[in-house]
Amino acid sequence: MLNGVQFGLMLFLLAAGLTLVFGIMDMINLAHGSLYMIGAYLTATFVGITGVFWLGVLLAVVGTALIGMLLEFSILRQLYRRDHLSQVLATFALILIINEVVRIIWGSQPLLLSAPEGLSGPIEILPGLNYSAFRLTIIGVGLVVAMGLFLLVNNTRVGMWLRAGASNREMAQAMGVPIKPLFTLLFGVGAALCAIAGAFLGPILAVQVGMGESILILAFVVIVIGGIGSVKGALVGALLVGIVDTAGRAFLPLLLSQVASPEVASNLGPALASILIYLLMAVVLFFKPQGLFPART
Amino acid sequence: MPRNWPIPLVLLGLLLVFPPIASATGLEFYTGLVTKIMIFALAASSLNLILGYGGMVSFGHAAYFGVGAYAAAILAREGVSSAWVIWPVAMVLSGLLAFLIGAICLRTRGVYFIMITLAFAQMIYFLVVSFKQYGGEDGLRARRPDFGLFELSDTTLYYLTLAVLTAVLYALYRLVNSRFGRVLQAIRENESRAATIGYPVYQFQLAAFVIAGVLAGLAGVLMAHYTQYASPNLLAWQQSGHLMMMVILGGVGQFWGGVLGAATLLIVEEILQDLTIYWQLGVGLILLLIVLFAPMGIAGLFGRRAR
Amino acid sequence: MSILLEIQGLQTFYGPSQVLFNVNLTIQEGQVATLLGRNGMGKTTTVRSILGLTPARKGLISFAGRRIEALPPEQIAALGIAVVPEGRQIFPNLTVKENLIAFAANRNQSPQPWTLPRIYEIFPRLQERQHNLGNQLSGGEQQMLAIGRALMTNPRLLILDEATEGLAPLLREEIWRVLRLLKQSGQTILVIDKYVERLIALADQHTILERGRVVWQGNSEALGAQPELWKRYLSV
Amino acid sequence: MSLLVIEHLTRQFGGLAAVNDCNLTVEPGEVHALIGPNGAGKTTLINLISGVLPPTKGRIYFDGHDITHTPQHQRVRLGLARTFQITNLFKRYTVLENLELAVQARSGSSFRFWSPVKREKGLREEAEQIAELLGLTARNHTEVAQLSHGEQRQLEVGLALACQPKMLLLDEPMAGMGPEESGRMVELIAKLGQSVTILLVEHDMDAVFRLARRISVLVYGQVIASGPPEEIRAHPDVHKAYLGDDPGGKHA
Amino acid sequence: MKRILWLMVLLGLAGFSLSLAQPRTVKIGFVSTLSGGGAALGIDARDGFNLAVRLLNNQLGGLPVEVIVADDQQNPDVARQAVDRMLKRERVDFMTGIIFSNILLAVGDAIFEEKIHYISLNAGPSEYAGERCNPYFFNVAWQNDNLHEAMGQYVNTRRFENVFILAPNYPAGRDALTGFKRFYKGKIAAEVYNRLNQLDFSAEIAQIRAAKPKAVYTFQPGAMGVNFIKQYAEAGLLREIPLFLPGFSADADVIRAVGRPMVGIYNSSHWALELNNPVNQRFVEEFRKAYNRTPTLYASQGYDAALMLDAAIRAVGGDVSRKDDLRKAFLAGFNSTRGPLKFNPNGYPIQNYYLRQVVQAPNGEIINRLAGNIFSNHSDAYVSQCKLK
Ligand SMILES: Nc1ncnc2c1ncn2[C@@H]1O[C@H](COP(=O)(O)OP(=O)(O)OP(=O)(O)O)[C@@H](O)[C@H]1O
Ligand SMILES: Nc1ncnc2c1ncn2[C@@H]1O[C@H](COP(=O)(O)OP(=O)(O)OP(=O)(O)O)[C@@H](O)[C@H]1O
Ligand SMILES: CC(C)C[C@H](N)C(=O)O
Ligand SMILES: [Mg+2]
Ligand SMILES: [Mg+2]
Repeated sequence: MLNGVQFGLMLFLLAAGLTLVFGIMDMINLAHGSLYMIGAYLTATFVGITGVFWLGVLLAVVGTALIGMLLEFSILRQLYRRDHLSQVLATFALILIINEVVRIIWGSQPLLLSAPEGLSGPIEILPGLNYSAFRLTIIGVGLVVAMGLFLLVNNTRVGMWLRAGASNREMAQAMGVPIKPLFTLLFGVGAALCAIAGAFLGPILAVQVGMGESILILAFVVIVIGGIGSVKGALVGALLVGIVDTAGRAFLPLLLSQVASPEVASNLGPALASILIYLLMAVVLFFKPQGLFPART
Repeated sequence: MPRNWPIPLVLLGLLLVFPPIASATGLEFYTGLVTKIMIFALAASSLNLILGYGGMVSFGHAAYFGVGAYAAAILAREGVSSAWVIWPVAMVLSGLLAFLIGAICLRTRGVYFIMITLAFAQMIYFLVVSFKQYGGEDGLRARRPDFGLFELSDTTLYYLTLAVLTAVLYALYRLVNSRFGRVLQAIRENESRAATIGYPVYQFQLAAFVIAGVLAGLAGVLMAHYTQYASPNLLAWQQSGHLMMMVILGGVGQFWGGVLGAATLLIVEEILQDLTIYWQLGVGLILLLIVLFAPMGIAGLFGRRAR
Repeated sequence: MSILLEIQGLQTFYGPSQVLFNVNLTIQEGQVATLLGRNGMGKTTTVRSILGLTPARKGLISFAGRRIEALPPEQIAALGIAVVPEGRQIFPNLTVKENLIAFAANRNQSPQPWTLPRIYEIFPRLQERQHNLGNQLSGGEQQMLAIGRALMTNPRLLILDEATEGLAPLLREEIWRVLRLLKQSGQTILVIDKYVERLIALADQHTILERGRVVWQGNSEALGAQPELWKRYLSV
Repeated sequence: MSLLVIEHLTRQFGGLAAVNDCNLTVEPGEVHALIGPNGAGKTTLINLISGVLPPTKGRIYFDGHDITHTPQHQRVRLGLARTFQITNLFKRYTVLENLELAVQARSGSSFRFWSPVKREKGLREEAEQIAELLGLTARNHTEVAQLSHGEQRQLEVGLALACQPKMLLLDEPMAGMGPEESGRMVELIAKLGQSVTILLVEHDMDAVFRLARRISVLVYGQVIASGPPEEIRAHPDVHKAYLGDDPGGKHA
Repeated sequence: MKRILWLMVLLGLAGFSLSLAQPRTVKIGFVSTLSGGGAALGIDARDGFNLAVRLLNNQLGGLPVEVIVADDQQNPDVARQAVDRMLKRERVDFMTGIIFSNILLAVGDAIFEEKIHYISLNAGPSEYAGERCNPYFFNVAWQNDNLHEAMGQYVNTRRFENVFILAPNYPAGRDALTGFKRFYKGKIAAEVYNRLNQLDFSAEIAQIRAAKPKAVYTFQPGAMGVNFIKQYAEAGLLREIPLFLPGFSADADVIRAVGRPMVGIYNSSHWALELNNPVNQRFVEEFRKAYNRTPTLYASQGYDAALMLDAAIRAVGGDVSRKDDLRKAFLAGFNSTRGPLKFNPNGYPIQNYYLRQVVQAPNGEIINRLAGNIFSNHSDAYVSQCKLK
């Protein structure tokens, strides 16, 4: 359960960036996963150099945000006016490019990144129940970021400007909103969120080329379930997906083994568990074709 | 045929004489490559029908492709060796699947449509993976079937694929210029208006979706014959993405978009793979340049206006 | 009275096609000016050039003593120009209230700035719908919102491009009343509208455009006295 | 027998009843104007009648059929066509192509996959006739996106006409038009009104009083008055809710 | 359209020049996992193989050798394409390199059909050991079950009751648990299969916690193993429930990544650093020198694969077209890092299996130490079903 929450919140960090860029800037950015990867690699590198986990994370977040802004500034900016399909193709091309560049710089072997010393052990959260301290930290970070983002987008004027600019760029400018730097900044925030996710998932998963793609699909599932452009939707969607996925993997095989042989259970179990989140999405979309919290577009 | 009909005909002629020349010069390998390109051209063209002409961005097209391949493999495994059974069954199955999935997915629009088609494709993917008796994650060997008339060697498969591709392209050409095709495109252009002048939008879209599914299934069967193997990768989302890339690269809603995209992408990949292990970097750069400087895909470079 | 907006020799193109030819226009602080002309004569284009949305290819535009023809739209807006655009263009993904407060400012340093309550006072309907998204409004409600949104920036120059389109008669009257009030309070306004009689009653000076050229300029008295102008250029 | 009958029709948007227990009948052959303040529910009502939105409650009868739950395209088949308040055309198609599409929808099945549609002479000819009727012949081969606003509004009506409807639903056809084009549109509607039943939503009172044989006034989703123009002009509630002291006014 | 014609001409030229390759070299197709979570394995095997070739003066059996390396990305489809290219375009004489059984199973038939000998340096699926054994298939390392059989035997003798067993759901994972259960006779708390290439084991760890076993046995190749052990340790379970591993998940690569928590863990292997024979001593020494790291069992297997090819090609006097004689030569065995190695008719080796323990050496380095012998001259369980002689 807690694992589901933890996984969900990490997904949220990714999904939030994606939903911002997608829902607000109306830009399908498949390279989002690549920023996540860059974040993880930078974290691994900076932690290696400085030897201090938190400092490494901080540097990586800043670095990724800068890289993200650079990308926006140099390439993506030209794609806002284009249709979604061109954006898909262009950002897919970016995935390929970034993957190879990362491979050239860091090699194709996974990098190692360990949880900081103080958090690498278990702590007792309830009498008799141990839980990894690092994962608990992740939950905390995820929640804080979620709150912050929600407030930023929904309750600040900057958030309103962003949404206005997304729906009608020209009119927003005519109302005095400096769209270009604002979008660059927003893209940087999205990239920073990716980096946070990468930094904290790095020690749990592996830092490797291609780590972005599989999780990108999940992030898309999350924002679609939640409703594109809605931070609240991304949070709820991420938690749902995280919990359903983890619970499915933990309990479905057990459940199945009650009714079927372990062989069958072990064959069907993981497949069913993987199907579960897609089923969840299909069901949600069947009843709410705009996602749970139809975004404001 | 379109204005520039001589080019496809010349190409067809070249393709007809390619295998003997290739084997004379010791390049049989490329006969296989061209077969593969034609198979993907078929699959991409089927996707182009719904994505380009119908405006339905299906991110699950590999499902029909894969189901076609698996149908062929499983039938072969179960002892059905006649292509005259395998082909129709595979096509009907993928069509049926397209019907069921389309019927549900067409309730949604835009990105939600993209994602729900992906969801169904993923479900099918995981289902296939869970069928251990048919290879599960490791895929399933698919012996080539019996055509009765001729033996299916690499060369005959090449000609068979060429024939199928030519026939399908001709049929598609008729289709997009027929009443049906025109309505399909009008729906893409303005769905709500199409409905208000009296077109049952849903039925048109579903029909196109099923046709595309059947054709993708056919491509899948050919793929199974080609590699003699059905792998779950054929149904993976990456495969759907690959098909989409081909269509976008070639030209969305351009008649030759699917063919051009498949050929370009596969050939570029092939060449770059030979040159460097970082070949994806090259592919990425080329794709990026094309998007930035050829907004209507490669077909768009030939000057025919997209609708 | 000082000059607030001055346009000289304005030439504007959409791609290769020239739409404005040498347009000149001067608006004094506190004046109400109009742009008149048939459909497609270049009224909206003039506005777009002022706002920097379709920048001038030639000519100069100065606002409150500053050259603005080369500035990006957001900087021009920040100097204190607000528009009620043709076709409303409210933000569909912001609520009514957000549409109003997102850009609120007092660019005019007005002692009695427009505030949310004041907007709701003239358009009670907006208050009823304040938590609805922009695209859930009826056509006329969107029009009210567009007007409210522009007023909330308390601009030094307010531009209304067909602001009464799609409004019910009663409401149309309300708009004219508000414009009169604004004028009394010293607001500078540039109006485009098809109700010429109303405009004559309201405005100080008029400019008639014909195929992108200024064909007549003068005050209300002159325009009122020359109905043949109406017929020739406005086909009334 | 009335052509269109609306009984207790309600459409709820969240807490708001945009159309609220509304009753309305339109007789065959009449030009019936629907007026009312902004946000009264006029567009919503048109959406309900044409099937763009499903109603929350109530029934709609057209030409003797209960069409409350009939899908949109079948309503067109029954002879009910509409235009949009906000222009809604096949933007990248030419004028003729737009019209041909509408003609094709009516003339036989479009589930024909093989024969080239370009060779169907009938479609083209009928489309040309409609363009002529609209006075758009000169623009036949122009892409719609390049038409002026007024021309687009005319094509809006043309597409509805091509459906050969028994009844036309027109939602603010004059909106955004200059006086010249408005005048032409009024004439077109007057001409059409001789053969087709029309439900007209419009804020331009000049046009309404010139065209309408009957007027219904919608306020807060309900018809508060319905009758011939003189009666409506004199109706005190209508004045209060809608007309104010609009002189019908001259405009430029 | 013109562009395509142009490209085809180019392709044709490229192919033509390739077909002019000179004779008298042996071409080895080396398809392996060189990127992704399994990369460490493939890279070690490749480095081992290359090391041997280099020490043999870039010759195998006296013939100059060309090794063509391709990355399968641990993806059957990519592997199929790479193999296709090796067979049809490069026309290699032998193939080797594949790490993962599912990859091997996807391409095996295509290779055998071309009558090309495949020398497996790692993947040892049961599928090719029994009825479907193939004259063109040899495995220089082990049959997949073997190391797990050894660990099953060991856990059995330690009398652990109620063991939780876990492996990825793919051929080698299933072989692993089958092998373990073949010799472990006690109670199984639960038998769970996770996804291949899964990296987050929180669900499985929760299951383990819930099942309260006395010990855990798991096989997780590559990065999966690293992650499992780290997460198992982070969850605090390493101190509560002992973990047993096959050598695959406890060799130098994993130790480097996980570090101190590994100390004390028992694992099984057919090879060990300190095996006392000249071939092994040279291998370990040269490998450390060349690559500046401790070799793993994968590296030893790669090294052995090259030695095996060398011996067989020498035995047929360099005429690699004598397929039957080649087979006889392979079966005859060769002198490996594990001493003289013999093969069963199914192509799998007969050898010893050892117990190892991860310890901290006096110099602070964490390494695997030989801790005993579990099986001697052990064969696989399927050989009797193989009809080959
Ligand atoms: N985006 C555009 N691209 C090309 N031409 C344009 C564009 N927008 C307007 N035009 C052309 O510029 C000319 C002037 O248009 P403009 O919108 O300024 O007219 P207007 O006076 O505001 O008319 P209306 O009263 O209809 O709003 C017209 O001929 C129109 O066709
Ligand atoms: N999708 C929606 N969601 C919520 N409220 C809506 C929606 N569509 C319309 N409304 C509300 O329903 C009411 C009626 O709207 P409608 O568009 O029918 O008005 P109308 O009579 O056509 O007005 P106008 O003359 O301004 O065009 C309005 O108050 C509007 O805000
Ligand atoms: C040991 C593992 C890395 C590989 C396993 N033996 C397989 O065949 O797939
Ligand atoms: Mg205008
Ligand atoms: Mg309306």
